[in-house]
Amino acid sequence: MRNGSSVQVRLPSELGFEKVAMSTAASMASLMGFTEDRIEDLKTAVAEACINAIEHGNQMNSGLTVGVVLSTSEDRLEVKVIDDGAGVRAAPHAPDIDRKMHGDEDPRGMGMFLIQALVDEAEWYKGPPGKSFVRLVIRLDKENE
Amino acid sequence: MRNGSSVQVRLPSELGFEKVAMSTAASMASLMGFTEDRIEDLKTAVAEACINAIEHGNQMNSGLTVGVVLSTSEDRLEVKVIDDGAGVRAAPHAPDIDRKMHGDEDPRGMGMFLIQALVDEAEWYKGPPGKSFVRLVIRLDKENE
Amino acid sequence: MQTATRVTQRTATAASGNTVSILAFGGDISSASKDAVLGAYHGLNEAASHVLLDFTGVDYINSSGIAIVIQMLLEAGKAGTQAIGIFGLSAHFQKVFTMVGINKYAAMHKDEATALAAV
Amino acid sequence: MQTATRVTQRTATAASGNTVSILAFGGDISSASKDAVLGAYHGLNEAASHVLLDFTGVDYINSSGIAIVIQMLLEAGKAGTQAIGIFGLSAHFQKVFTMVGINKYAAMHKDEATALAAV
Ligand SMILES: Nc1ncnc2c1ncn2[C@@H]1O[C@H](COP(=O)(O)OP(=O)(O)O)[C@@H](O)[C@H]1O
Ligand SMILES: Nc1ncnc2c1ncn2[C@@H]1O[C@H](COP(=O)(O)OP(=O)(O)O)[C@@H](O)[C@H]1O
Repeated sequence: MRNGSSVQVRLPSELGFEKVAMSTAASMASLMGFTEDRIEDLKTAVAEACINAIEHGNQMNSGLTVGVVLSTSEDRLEVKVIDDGAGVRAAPHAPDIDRKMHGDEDPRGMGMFLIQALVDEAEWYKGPPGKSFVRLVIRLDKENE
Repeated sequence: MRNGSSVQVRLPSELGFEKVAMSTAASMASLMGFTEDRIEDLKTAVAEACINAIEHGNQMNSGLTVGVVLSTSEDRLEVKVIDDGAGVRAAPHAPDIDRKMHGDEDPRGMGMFLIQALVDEAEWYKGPPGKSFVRLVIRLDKENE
Repeated sequence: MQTATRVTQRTATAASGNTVSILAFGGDISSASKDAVLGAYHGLNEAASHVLLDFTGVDYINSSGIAIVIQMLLEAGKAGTQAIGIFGLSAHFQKVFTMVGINKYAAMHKDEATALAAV
Repeated sequence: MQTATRVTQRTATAASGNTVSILAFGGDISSASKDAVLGAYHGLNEAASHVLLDFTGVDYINSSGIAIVIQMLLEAGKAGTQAIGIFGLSAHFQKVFTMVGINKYAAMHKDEATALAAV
Protein backbone atom coordinates (compact mmCIF):
# COMPACT_ATOMS: atom_id res chain seq x y z
CA MET A 1 0.00 0.00 0.00
CA ARG A 2 1.40 3.36 -0.94
CA ASN A 3 2.08 5.72 1.90
CA GLY A 4 -0.58 8.42 1.93
CA SER A 5 -3.19 6.57 -0.12
CA SER A 6 -6.58 7.91 0.75
CA VAL A 7 -10.20 6.91 0.23
CA GLN A 8 -13.03 9.43 0.28
CA VAL A 9 -16.66 8.70 0.99
CA ARG A 10 -19.74 10.96 0.80
CA LEU A 11 -22.81 9.89 2.75
CA PRO A 12 -26.35 11.29 2.78
CA SER A 13 -27.33 13.05 6.03
CA GLU A 14 -29.59 10.20 6.99
CA LEU A 15 -29.25 8.02 10.08
CA GLY A 16 -28.25 4.48 9.20
CA PHE A 17 -25.63 5.49 6.63
CA GLU A 18 -23.05 5.60 9.41
CA LYS A 19 -22.99 1.82 8.94
CA VAL A 20 -21.65 2.24 5.40
CA ALA A 21 -18.81 4.38 6.78
CA MET A 22 -18.14 1.73 9.45
CA SER A 23 -17.73 -0.95 6.76
CA THR A 24 -15.49 1.20 4.62
CA ALA A 25 -13.28 2.09 7.58
CA ALA A 26 -13.17 -1.53 8.78
CA SER A 27 -12.09 -2.68 5.35
CA MET A 28 -9.26 -0.10 5.17
CA ALA A 29 -8.08 -1.01 8.67
CA SER A 30 -8.18 -4.70 7.86
CA LEU A 31 -6.06 -4.17 4.72
CA MET A 32 -3.56 -2.27 6.87
CA GLY A 33 -3.30 -5.22 9.25
CA PHE A 34 -5.10 -3.90 12.34
CA THR A 35 -6.45 -6.56 14.73
CA GLU A 36 -10.17 -7.31 15.05
CA ASP A 37 -10.26 -5.54 18.44
CA ARG A 38 -8.86 -2.30 17.10
CA ILE A 39 -11.17 -2.50 14.09
CA GLU A 40 -14.18 -2.77 16.44
CA ASP A 41 -12.94 0.31 18.32
CA LEU A 42 -12.55 2.22 15.05
CA LYS A 43 -15.98 1.15 13.79
CA THR A 44 -17.74 2.47 16.89
CA ALA A 45 -15.76 5.74 16.81
CA VAL A 46 -16.48 6.29 13.10
CA ALA A 47 -20.18 5.48 13.61
CA GLU A 48 -20.49 7.99 16.47
CA ALA A 49 -18.66 10.68 14.48
CA CYS A 50 -20.94 10.15 11.47
CA ILE A 51 -24.09 10.17 13.62
CA ASN A 52 -23.00 13.51 15.14
CA ALA A 53 -22.25 14.92 11.68
CA ILE A 54 -25.68 13.80 10.43
CA GLU A 55 -27.67 14.87 13.52
CA HIS A 56 -25.88 17.90 14.91
CA GLY A 57 -23.62 19.14 12.10
CA ASN A 58 -25.97 18.75 9.14
CA GLN A 59 -29.16 18.60 11.24
CA MET A 60 -30.55 15.81 9.05
CA ASN A 61 -30.76 18.20 6.09
CA SER A 62 -31.08 15.90 3.09
CA GLY A 63 -29.43 18.51 0.86
CA LEU A 64 -26.14 18.14 2.75
CA THR A 65 -23.67 15.27 2.72
CA VAL A 66 -21.19 13.99 5.28
CA GLY A 67 -17.60 13.57 4.08
CA VAL A 68 -15.38 10.78 5.37
CA VAL A 69 -11.72 10.85 4.36
CA LEU A 70 -9.60 7.83 5.27
CA SER A 71 -5.85 8.32 4.90
CA THR A 72 -3.25 5.63 5.41
CA SER A 73 0.37 5.93 6.28
CA GLU A 74 2.87 3.33 7.36
CA ASP A 75 1.83 3.15 10.98
CA ARG A 76 -1.54 4.91 11.24
CA LEU A 77 -4.99 5.26 9.79
CA GLU A 78 -6.52 8.74 10.01
CA VAL A 79 -10.24 9.31 9.52
CA LYS A 80 -11.77 12.76 9.11
CA VAL A 81 -15.54 13.11 9.38
CA ILE A 82 -16.61 16.43 7.88
CA ASP A 83 -19.97 18.21 8.09
CA ASP A 84 -21.56 21.53 7.15
CA GLY A 85 -22.21 22.71 10.68
CA ALA A 86 -20.35 25.16 12.88
CA GLY A 87 -18.47 22.39 14.70
CA VAL A 88 -17.88 21.79 18.38
CA ARG A 89 -15.26 23.33 20.58
CA ALA A 90 -16.27 21.75 23.91
CA ALA A 91 -14.12 18.79 24.87
CA PRO A 92 -15.90 15.48 25.35
CA HIS A 93 -16.84 14.81 28.97
CA ALA A 94 -17.03 11.40 30.59
CA PRO A 95 -20.61 10.33 31.27
CA ASP A 96 -21.53 10.24 34.98
CA ILE A 97 -23.60 7.10 35.27
CA ASP A 98 -24.77 7.96 38.79
CA ARG A 99 -26.14 11.30 37.65
CA LYS A 100 -27.74 9.66 34.62
CA MET A 101 -29.35 7.03 36.85
CA HIS A 102 -30.81 9.74 39.04
CA GLY A 103 -32.15 11.72 36.12
CA ASP A 104 -29.70 14.59 36.80
CA GLU A 105 -27.93 14.13 33.45
CA ASP A 106 -29.34 13.39 29.98
CA PRO A 107 -29.03 9.64 29.35
CA ARG A 108 -27.52 10.60 25.96
CA GLY A 109 -24.31 12.58 25.43
CA MET A 110 -21.83 9.69 25.29
CA GLY A 111 -20.77 9.82 21.63
CA MET A 112 -17.80 12.19 21.86
CA PHE A 113 -16.63 10.47 25.03
CA LEU A 114 -16.66 7.06 23.33
CA ILE A 115 -14.85 8.40 20.28
CA GLN A 116 -12.07 9.82 22.42
CA ALA A 117 -11.87 6.71 24.60
CA LEU A 118 -11.69 4.26 21.69
CA VAL A 119 -9.12 5.80 19.32
CA ASP A 120 -5.52 6.94 19.83
CA GLU A 121 -6.17 10.55 18.80
CA ALA A 122 -9.42 12.49 18.50
CA GLU A 123 -9.63 16.20 17.77
CA TRP A 124 -12.58 18.38 16.87
CA TYR A 125 -12.08 21.32 14.53
CA LYS A 126 -14.51 24.23 14.14
CA GLY A 127 -14.32 25.46 10.58
CA PRO A 128 -16.22 27.63 8.13
CA PRO A 129 -19.44 25.95 6.90
CA GLY A 130 -18.64 22.63 5.26
CA LYS A 131 -15.28 22.50 6.97
CA SER A 132 -15.97 21.43 10.52
CA PHE A 133 -14.60 18.01 11.24
CA VAL A 134 -13.42 15.51 13.78
CA ARG A 135 -10.10 13.81 13.11
CA LEU A 136 -9.53 10.31 14.48
CA VAL A 137 -6.33 8.30 14.40
CA ILE A 138 -5.57 4.68 15.21
CA ARG A 139 -1.94 3.60 15.27
CA LEU A 140 -0.55 0.18 14.41
CA ASP A 141 2.12 0.40 17.12
CA LYS A 142 -0.56 0.79 19.77
CA GLU A 143 -1.98 -2.65 18.96
CA ASN A 144 -0.61 -4.35 22.06
CA GLU A 145 -1.20 -1.74 24.69
CA MET B 1 -34.09 4.74 3.56
CA ARG B 2 -34.98 7.63 1.29
CA ASN B 3 -35.51 6.74 -2.32
CA GLY B 4 -32.54 7.90 -4.33
CA SER B 5 -30.08 8.16 -1.46
CA SER B 6 -26.58 7.79 -2.82
CA VAL B 7 -23.12 7.14 -1.45
CA GLN B 8 -19.98 8.17 -3.33
CA VAL B 9 -16.54 6.69 -2.90
CA ARG B 10 -13.18 7.72 -4.39
CA LEU B 11 -10.42 5.12 -4.46
CA PRO B 12 -6.74 5.42 -5.37
CA SER B 13 -5.75 3.67 -8.62
CA GLU B 14 -3.97 0.95 -6.72
CA LEU B 15 -4.82 -2.74 -6.79
CA GLY B 16 -6.23 -3.95 -3.47
CA PHE B 17 -8.49 -0.92 -2.97
CA GLU B 18 -11.23 -2.76 -4.86
CA LYS B 19 -11.75 -4.53 -1.52
CA VAL B 20 -12.78 -1.25 0.11
CA ALA B 21 -15.40 -0.76 -2.62
CA MET B 22 -16.59 -4.35 -2.07
CA SER B 23 -17.18 -3.65 1.63
CA THR B 24 -18.96 -0.39 0.97
CA ALA B 25 -21.24 -1.98 -1.62
CA ALA B 26 -21.90 -5.01 0.60
CA SER B 27 -22.88 -2.74 3.45
CA MET B 28 -25.33 -0.74 1.28
CA ALA B 29 -26.86 -3.94 -0.11
CA SER B 30 -27.19 -5.39 3.36
CA LEU B 31 -29.00 -2.27 4.62
CA MET B 32 -31.37 -2.61 1.65
CA GLY B 33 -32.18 -6.18 2.65
CA PHE B 34 -30.44 -8.17 -0.11
CA THR B 35 -29.64 -11.79 0.75
CA GLU B 36 -26.08 -12.97 1.42
CA ASP B 37 -25.98 -14.73 -1.98
CA ARG B 38 -26.83 -11.60 -3.93
CA ILE B 39 -24.38 -9.60 -1.84
CA GLU B 40 -21.60 -12.04 -2.79
CA ASP B 41 -22.53 -11.64 -6.47
CA LEU B 42 -22.44 -7.86 -6.13
CA LYS B 43 -19.11 -7.90 -4.29
CA THR B 44 -17.40 -9.89 -7.05
CA ALA B 45 -18.93 -7.70 -9.78
CA VAL B 46 -17.88 -4.49 -8.01
CA ALA B 47 -14.37 -5.85 -7.41
CA GLU B 48 -13.91 -6.77 -11.08
CA ALA B 49 -15.24 -3.39 -12.21
CA CYS B 50 -12.84 -1.55 -9.88
CA ILE B 51 -9.87 -3.70 -10.94
CA ASN B 52 -10.62 -2.88 -14.59
CA ALA B 53 -10.94 0.83 -13.77
CA ILE B 54 -7.61 0.74 -11.90
CA GLU B 55 -5.69 -1.40 -14.43
CA HIS B 56 -7.17 -0.56 -17.82
CA GLY B 57 -9.04 2.72 -17.35
CA ASN B 58 -6.56 4.58 -15.13
CA GLN B 59 -3.58 2.38 -16.03
CA MET B 60 -2.43 2.37 -12.41
CA ASN B 61 -1.70 6.11 -12.60
CA SER B 62 -1.48 7.18 -8.97
CA GLY B 63 -2.60 10.69 -9.90
CA LEU B 64 -6.02 9.38 -10.93
CA THR B 65 -8.85 8.09 -8.75
CA VAL B 66 -11.65 5.62 -9.37
CA GLY B 67 -15.18 6.83 -8.57
CA VAL B 68 -17.82 4.50 -7.22
CA VAL B 69 -21.38 5.84 -6.94
CA LEU B 70 -23.94 3.66 -5.18
CA SER B 71 -27.57 4.74 -5.62
CA THR B 72 -30.51 3.14 -3.91
CA SER B 73 -34.12 3.07 -4.92
CA GLU B 74 -37.01 1.06 -3.60
CA ASP B 75 -36.25 -2.13 -5.50
CA ARG B 76 -32.72 -1.79 -6.83
CA LEU B 77 -29.14 -0.85 -6.05
CA GLU B 78 -27.19 0.75 -8.88
CA VAL B 79 -23.39 0.98 -8.80
CA LYS B 80 -21.41 3.08 -11.26
CA VAL B 81 -17.64 2.57 -11.43
CA ILE B 82 -16.03 5.53 -13.17
CA ASP B 83 -12.48 5.93 -14.51
CA ASP B 84 -10.40 8.38 -16.54
CA GLY B 85 -9.84 6.10 -19.53
CA ALA B 86 -11.52 5.97 -22.90
CA GLY B 87 -13.87 3.18 -21.85
CA VAL B 88 -14.79 -0.09 -23.55
CA ARG B 89 -17.32 -0.64 -26.26
CA ALA B 90 -16.75 -4.36 -26.85
CA ALA B 91 -19.34 -6.55 -25.17
CA PRO B 92 -18.06 -9.06 -22.65
CA HIS B 93 -17.46 -12.50 -24.16
CA ALA B 94 -17.85 -15.78 -22.32
CA PRO B 95 -14.50 -17.43 -21.59
CA ASP B 96 -13.84 -20.59 -23.62
CA ILE B 97 -12.23 -22.89 -21.10
CA ASP B 98 -11.21 -25.42 -23.77
CA ARG B 99 -9.33 -22.77 -25.73
CA LYS B 100 -7.79 -21.47 -22.50
CA MET B 101 -6.69 -25.00 -21.57
CA HIS B 102 -5.03 -25.44 -24.96
CA GLY B 103 -3.23 -22.12 -24.76
CA ASP B 104 -5.33 -20.69 -27.62
CA GLU B 105 -6.91 -18.00 -25.42
CA ASP B 106 -5.38 -15.81 -22.71
CA PRO B 107 -6.14 -17.39 -19.32
CA ARG B 108 -7.27 -13.90 -18.23
CA GLY B 109 -10.13 -11.90 -19.75
CA MET B 110 -12.96 -13.11 -17.50
CA GLY B 111 -13.74 -9.93 -15.55
CA MET B 112 -16.37 -8.37 -17.80
CA PHE B 113 -17.98 -11.77 -18.34
CA LEU B 114 -18.30 -12.34 -14.59
CA ILE B 115 -19.69 -8.87 -14.02
CA GLN B 116 -22.40 -9.42 -16.60
CA ALA B 117 -23.16 -12.93 -15.37
CA LEU B 118 -23.47 -11.94 -11.71
CA VAL B 119 -25.64 -8.81 -11.77
CA ASP B 120 -29.08 -8.09 -13.22
CA GLU B 121 -27.89 -5.30 -15.52
CA ALA B 122 -24.39 -4.35 -16.68
CA GLU B 123 -23.65 -1.69 -19.24
CA TRP B 124 -20.36 -0.09 -20.29
CA TYR B 125 -20.31 3.54 -21.34
CA LYS B 126 -17.49 5.19 -23.28
CA GLY B 127 -17.27 8.80 -22.23
CA PRO B 128 -14.92 11.75 -22.43
CA PRO B 129 -11.88 11.38 -20.11
CA GLY B 130 -13.03 10.94 -16.54
CA LYS B 131 -16.45 9.94 -17.67
CA SER B 132 -16.19 6.32 -18.81
CA PHE B 133 -18.03 3.97 -16.55
CA VAL B 134 -19.71 0.65 -16.09
CA ARG B 135 -23.17 0.67 -14.55
CA LEU B 136 -24.30 -2.36 -12.56
CA VAL B 137 -27.74 -3.02 -11.10
CA ILE B 138 -29.04 -5.65 -8.70
CA ARG B 139 -32.78 -5.84 -8.11
CA LEU B 140 -34.53 -6.91 -4.94
CA ASP B 141 -37.32 -8.65 -6.86
CA LYS B 142 -34.80 -10.93 -8.54
CA GLU B 143 -33.82 -12.43 -5.19
CA ASN B 144 -35.57 -15.72 -5.71
CA GLU B 145 -34.77 -16.44 -9.32
CA MET C 1 -31.85 3.26 6.32
CA GLN C 2 -32.18 2.36 10.02
CA THR C 3 -32.93 -1.28 10.67
CA ALA C 4 -35.85 -2.31 12.86
CA THR C 5 -35.36 -3.44 16.45
CA ARG C 6 -36.82 -6.83 17.26
CA VAL C 7 -37.77 -7.73 20.82
CA THR C 8 -39.10 -11.07 22.02
CA GLN C 9 -39.95 -11.94 25.58
CA ARG C 10 -39.54 -15.31 27.26
CA THR C 11 -39.18 -16.64 30.80
CA ALA C 12 -36.62 -19.03 32.24
CA THR C 13 -35.87 -20.51 35.63
CA ALA C 14 -32.63 -19.48 37.31
CA ALA C 15 -30.32 -21.79 39.28
CA SER C 16 -31.83 -20.21 42.41
CA GLY C 17 -35.30 -21.33 41.36
CA ASN C 18 -36.36 -17.75 40.61
CA THR C 19 -38.40 -17.06 37.50
CA VAL C 20 -36.56 -14.71 35.18
CA SER C 21 -38.05 -12.58 32.39
CA ILE C 22 -35.74 -12.39 29.39
CA LEU C 23 -36.03 -9.63 26.81
CA ALA C 24 -34.16 -10.75 23.71
CA PHE C 25 -33.20 -7.96 21.30
CA GLY C 26 -32.38 -8.30 17.64
CA GLY C 27 -31.50 -6.00 14.73
CA ASP C 28 -30.30 -2.52 15.65
CA ILE C 29 -30.38 -0.70 18.99
CA SER C 30 -30.26 2.96 17.99
CA SER C 31 -32.21 6.20 18.46
CA ALA C 32 -35.09 4.59 16.54
CA SER C 33 -35.38 1.78 19.14
CA LYS C 34 -36.93 3.75 22.01
CA ASP C 35 -40.52 2.54 21.60
CA ALA C 36 -39.52 -1.06 20.88
CA VAL C 37 -37.15 -1.35 23.83
CA LEU C 38 -39.03 0.66 26.48
CA GLY C 39 -42.38 -0.68 25.25
CA ALA C 40 -41.20 -4.27 25.73
CA TYR C 41 -39.89 -3.37 29.16
CA HIS C 42 -43.18 -1.72 30.19
CA GLY C 43 -45.02 -4.79 28.95
CA LEU C 44 -43.32 -7.04 31.48
CA ASN C 45 -45.37 -8.29 34.36
CA GLU C 46 -44.78 -5.89 37.24
CA ALA C 47 -44.16 -8.86 39.48
CA ALA C 48 -41.10 -9.79 37.41
CA SER C 49 -38.34 -9.19 39.91
CA HIS C 50 -35.52 -10.57 37.78
CA VAL C 51 -35.00 -9.33 34.23
CA LEU C 52 -32.25 -10.31 31.78
CA LEU C 53 -31.51 -8.39 28.61
CA ASP C 54 -30.25 -10.70 25.84
CA PHE C 55 -28.12 -8.90 23.21
CA THR C 56 -27.01 -12.06 21.36
CA GLY C 57 -29.07 -11.25 18.27
CA VAL C 58 -28.13 -7.58 18.07
CA ASP C 59 -26.20 -6.54 14.94
CA TYR C 60 -25.46 -2.94 15.83
CA ILE C 61 -25.63 -0.72 18.93
CA ASN C 62 -24.72 2.96 19.09
CA SER C 63 -24.57 5.50 21.89
CA SER C 64 -28.21 6.55 21.39
CA GLY C 65 -29.18 2.91 21.81
CA ILE C 66 -27.06 2.64 24.95
CA ALA C 67 -28.89 5.73 26.27
CA ILE C 68 -32.18 3.85 25.92
CA VAL C 69 -30.76 0.94 27.93
CA ILE C 70 -29.71 3.45 30.62
CA GLN C 71 -33.22 4.88 30.63
CA MET C 72 -34.62 1.39 31.20
CA LEU C 73 -32.18 0.86 34.08
CA LEU C 74 -33.23 4.22 35.52
CA GLU C 75 -36.90 3.17 35.48
CA ALA C 76 -36.03 -0.19 37.04
CA GLY C 77 -34.02 1.61 39.71
CA LYS C 78 -36.99 3.87 40.49
CA ALA C 79 -39.29 0.87 40.86
CA GLY C 80 -36.62 -0.36 43.23
CA THR C 81 -37.66 -3.95 43.05
CA GLN C 82 -36.01 -5.22 39.89
CA ALA C 83 -32.55 -6.67 39.34
CA ILE C 84 -31.49 -6.33 35.71
CA GLY C 85 -28.73 -8.37 34.13
CA ILE C 86 -27.22 -8.27 30.67
CA PHE C 87 -25.75 -11.04 28.49
CA GLY C 88 -24.80 -11.79 24.89
CA LEU C 89 -22.73 -8.65 24.27
CA SER C 90 -19.55 -9.02 22.18
CA ALA C 91 -16.27 -8.41 24.00
CA HIS C 92 -16.16 -4.99 22.31
CA PHE C 93 -19.59 -3.95 23.59
CA GLN C 94 -18.92 -5.35 27.06
CA LYS C 95 -15.98 -2.93 27.07
CA VAL C 96 -18.12 -0.04 25.79
CA PHE C 97 -20.89 -0.69 28.34
CA THR C 98 -18.25 -0.75 31.07
CA MET C 99 -16.67 2.49 29.80
CA VAL C 100 -19.96 4.33 30.28
CA GLY C 101 -20.51 2.70 33.70
CA ILE C 102 -23.52 0.50 33.01
CA ASN C 103 -21.85 -2.37 34.88
CA LYS C 104 -22.46 -0.39 38.12
CA TYR C 105 -26.22 -0.82 37.65
CA ALA C 106 -26.58 -4.09 35.72
CA ALA C 107 -24.56 -7.28 36.13
CA MET C 108 -22.94 -8.27 32.84
CA HIS C 109 -22.65 -11.96 31.94
CA LYS C 110 -21.11 -13.77 29.00
CA ASP C 111 -24.09 -15.89 28.02
CA GLU C 112 -27.50 -17.06 29.16
CA ALA C 113 -26.22 -20.02 31.19
CA THR C 114 -23.84 -17.84 33.17
CA ALA C 115 -26.54 -15.22 33.67
CA LEU C 116 -29.10 -17.76 34.92
CA ALA C 117 -26.54 -19.29 37.27
CA ALA C 118 -25.94 -15.87 38.84
CA VAL C 119 -29.55 -14.73 39.41
CA MET D 1 -2.69 -2.78 -0.55
CA GLN D 2 -2.69 -6.33 -1.94
CA THR D 3 -2.46 -9.03 0.68
CA ALA D 4 0.13 -11.79 0.42
CA THR D 5 -0.75 -15.27 -0.79
CA ARG D 6 0.18 -18.07 1.58
CA VAL D 7 0.77 -21.60 0.31
CA THR D 8 1.55 -24.67 2.39
CA GLN D 9 2.03 -28.17 1.07
CA ARG D 10 1.04 -31.39 2.79
CA THR D 11 0.27 -34.98 1.78
CA ALA D 12 -2.69 -37.16 2.70
CA THR D 13 -3.86 -40.66 1.88
CA ALA D 14 -7.04 -40.98 -0.16
CA ALA D 15 -9.76 -43.57 0.38
CA SER D 16 -8.29 -45.42 -2.61
CA GLY D 17 -4.95 -45.69 -0.85
CA ASN D 18 -3.35 -43.18 -3.23
CA THR D 19 -1.04 -40.54 -1.83
CA VAL D 20 -2.37 -37.06 -2.52
CA SER D 21 -0.42 -33.79 -2.50
CA ILE D 22 -2.47 -30.95 -1.07
CA LEU D 23 -1.63 -27.31 -1.77
CA ALA D 24 -3.43 -25.19 0.81
CA PHE D 25 -3.81 -21.53 -0.11
CA GLY D 26 -4.43 -18.63 2.25
CA GLY D 27 -4.78 -14.86 2.02
CA ASP D 28 -5.56 -13.42 -1.42
CA ILE D 29 -5.49 -15.10 -4.83
CA SER D 30 -5.04 -12.17 -7.21
CA SER D 31 -2.71 -10.97 -9.97
CA ALA D 32 0.05 -10.74 -7.36
CA SER D 33 -0.21 -14.48 -6.57
CA LYS D 34 1.39 -15.89 -9.73
CA ASP D 35 4.79 -16.74 -8.27
CA ALA D 36 3.38 -18.08 -5.01
CA VAL D 37 0.79 -20.32 -6.67
CA LEU D 38 2.74 -21.58 -9.70
CA GLY D 39 5.95 -21.78 -7.67
CA ALA D 40 4.28 -24.08 -5.14
CA TYR D 41 2.87 -26.18 -7.95
CA HIS D 42 6.28 -26.49 -9.64
CA GLY D 43 7.76 -27.50 -6.32
CA LEU D 44 5.59 -30.60 -6.09
CA ASN D 45 7.28 -33.94 -6.60
CA GLU D 46 6.80 -34.82 -10.27
CA ALA D 47 5.64 -38.25 -9.21
CA ALA D 48 2.62 -36.67 -7.47
CA SER D 49 -0.20 -37.97 -9.63
CA HIS D 50 -3.04 -36.65 -7.45
CA VAL D 51 -3.14 -33.01 -6.42
CA LEU D 52 -5.80 -31.22 -4.39
CA LEU D 53 -6.06 -27.44 -4.13
CA ASP D 54 -7.42 -26.34 -0.75
CA PHE D 55 -9.09 -22.91 -0.81
CA THR D 56 -10.48 -23.07 2.74
CA GLY D 57 -8.12 -20.38 4.03
CA VAL D 58 -8.55 -17.99 1.11
CA ASP D 59 -10.10 -14.61 1.98
CA TYR D 60 -10.40 -13.17 -1.51
CA ILE D 61 -10.18 -14.43 -5.11
CA ASN D 62 -10.58 -12.32 -8.23
CA SER D 63 -10.58 -13.13 -11.94
CA SER D 64 -6.81 -12.61 -12.25
CA GLY D 65 -6.37 -15.17 -9.48
CA ILE D 66 -8.71 -17.58 -11.23
CA ALA D 67 -6.59 -17.13 -14.38
CA ILE D 68 -3.56 -18.35 -12.42
CA VAL D 69 -5.50 -21.45 -11.36
CA ILE D 70 -6.37 -22.05 -15.02
CA GLN D 71 -2.71 -21.73 -15.93
CA MET D 72 -1.84 -24.37 -13.35
CA LEU D 73 -4.51 -26.69 -14.77
CA LEU D 74 -3.14 -26.07 -18.27
CA GLU D 75 0.35 -27.13 -17.14
CA ALA D 76 -1.06 -30.17 -15.39
CA GLY D 77 -2.99 -31.05 -18.55
CA LYS D 78 0.20 -30.80 -20.62
CA ALA D 79 2.05 -33.12 -18.24
CA GLY D 80 -0.91 -35.39 -18.83
CA THR D 81 -0.35 -37.43 -15.72
CA GLN D 82 -1.95 -35.37 -12.99
CA ALA D 83 -5.54 -35.29 -11.74
CA ILE D 84 -6.28 -32.02 -9.96
CA GLY D 85 -9.19 -31.52 -7.56
CA ILE D 86 -10.42 -28.46 -5.72
CA PHE D 87 -12.09 -28.09 -2.32
CA GLY D 88 -12.88 -25.48 0.30
CA LEU D 89 -14.47 -22.89 -1.99
CA SER D 90 -17.51 -20.99 -0.69
CA ALA D 91 -20.81 -21.67 -2.48
CA HIS D 92 -20.33 -18.34 -4.27
CA PHE D 93 -16.90 -19.23 -5.62
CA GLN D 94 -17.99 -22.75 -6.56
CA LYS D 95 -20.56 -20.98 -8.73
CA VAL D 96 -17.97 -18.58 -10.16
CA PHE D 97 -15.49 -21.39 -10.94
CA THR D 98 -18.31 -23.29 -12.67
CA MET D 99 -19.35 -20.18 -14.65
CA VAL D 100 -15.88 -19.97 -16.20
CA GLY D 101 -15.78 -23.73 -16.85
CA ILE D 102 -13.05 -24.84 -14.44
CA ASN D 103 -15.21 -27.77 -13.33
CA LYS D 104 -14.57 -29.35 -16.77
CA TYR D 105 -10.87 -29.71 -15.90
CA ALA D 106 -10.84 -30.07 -12.12
CA ALA D 107 -13.29 -31.94 -9.92
CA MET D 108 -14.79 -29.63 -7.30
CA HIS D 109 -15.51 -30.98 -3.81
CA LYS D 110 -17.08 -29.43 -0.75
CA ASP D 111 -14.34 -30.25 1.74
CA GLU D 112 -11.20 -32.31 2.27
CA ALA D 113 -13.02 -35.47 3.40
CA THR D 114 -15.22 -35.52 0.30
CA ALA D 115 -12.25 -34.79 -1.92
CA LEU D 116 -10.13 -37.58 -0.42
CA ALA D 117 -13.03 -40.02 -0.74
CA ALA D 118 -13.27 -39.26 -4.45
CA VAL D 119 -9.59 -39.56 -5.46
N1 LIG E 1 -20.50 17.37 14.42
C1 LIG E 1 -21.06 18.16 15.35
N2 LIG E 1 -21.52 19.40 15.02
C2 LIG E 1 -22.10 20.20 15.93
N3 LIG E 1 -22.26 19.86 17.23
C3 LIG E 1 -21.83 18.64 17.63
C4 LIG E 1 -21.21 17.74 16.73
N4 LIG E 1 -20.88 16.62 17.42
C5 LIG E 1 -21.28 16.81 18.68
N5 LIG E 1 -21.85 18.04 18.83
C6 LIG E 1 -22.41 18.63 20.09
O1 LIG E 1 -21.84 17.96 21.20
C7 LIG E 1 -22.89 17.36 21.99
C8 LIG E 1 -22.40 16.03 22.57
O2 LIG E 1 -22.27 15.07 21.55
P1 LIG E 1 -22.20 13.53 21.91
O3 LIG E 1 -21.25 13.36 23.04
O4 LIG E 1 -21.87 12.77 20.68
O5 LIG E 1 -23.64 13.16 22.44
P2 LIG E 1 -25.10 13.24 21.75
O6 LIG E 1 -24.89 13.25 20.28
O7 LIG E 1 -25.78 12.01 22.25
O8 LIG E 1 -25.72 14.50 22.27
C9 LIG E 1 -24.07 17.22 21.04
O9 LIG E 1 -25.30 17.16 21.73
C10 LIG E 1 -23.92 18.46 20.17
O10 LIG E 1 -24.44 19.58 20.83
N1 LIG F 1 -12.53 0.24 -17.48
C1 LIG F 1 -11.94 -0.13 -18.63
N2 LIG F 1 -11.30 0.77 -19.41
C2 LIG F 1 -10.69 0.42 -20.56
N3 LIG F 1 -10.65 -0.85 -21.02
C3 LIG F 1 -11.26 -1.81 -20.31
C4 LIG F 1 -11.94 -1.51 -19.09
N4 LIG F 1 -12.47 -2.67 -18.62
C5 LIG F 1 -12.13 -3.64 -19.48
N5 LIG F 1 -11.41 -3.14 -20.51
C6 LIG F 1 -10.86 -3.88 -21.68
O1 LIG F 1 -11.58 -5.09 -21.82
C7 LIG F 1 -10.68 -6.19 -21.71
C8 LIG F 1 -11.36 -7.37 -21.02
O2 LIG F 1 -11.58 -7.07 -19.65
P1 LIG F 1 -11.86 -8.23 -18.63
O3 LIG F 1 -12.89 -9.12 -19.22
O4 LIG F 1 -12.20 -7.63 -17.33
O5 LIG F 1 -10.52 -9.07 -18.53
P2 LIG F 1 -9.02 -8.66 -18.09
O6 LIG F 1 -9.12 -7.43 -17.27
O7 LIG F 1 -8.54 -9.86 -17.33
O8 LIG F 1 -8.27 -8.45 -19.37
C9 LIG F 1 -9.46 -5.68 -20.96
O9 LIG F 1 -8.30 -6.42 -21.24
C10 LIG F 1 -9.40 -4.25 -21.48
O10 LIG F 1 -8.78 -4.20 -22.72
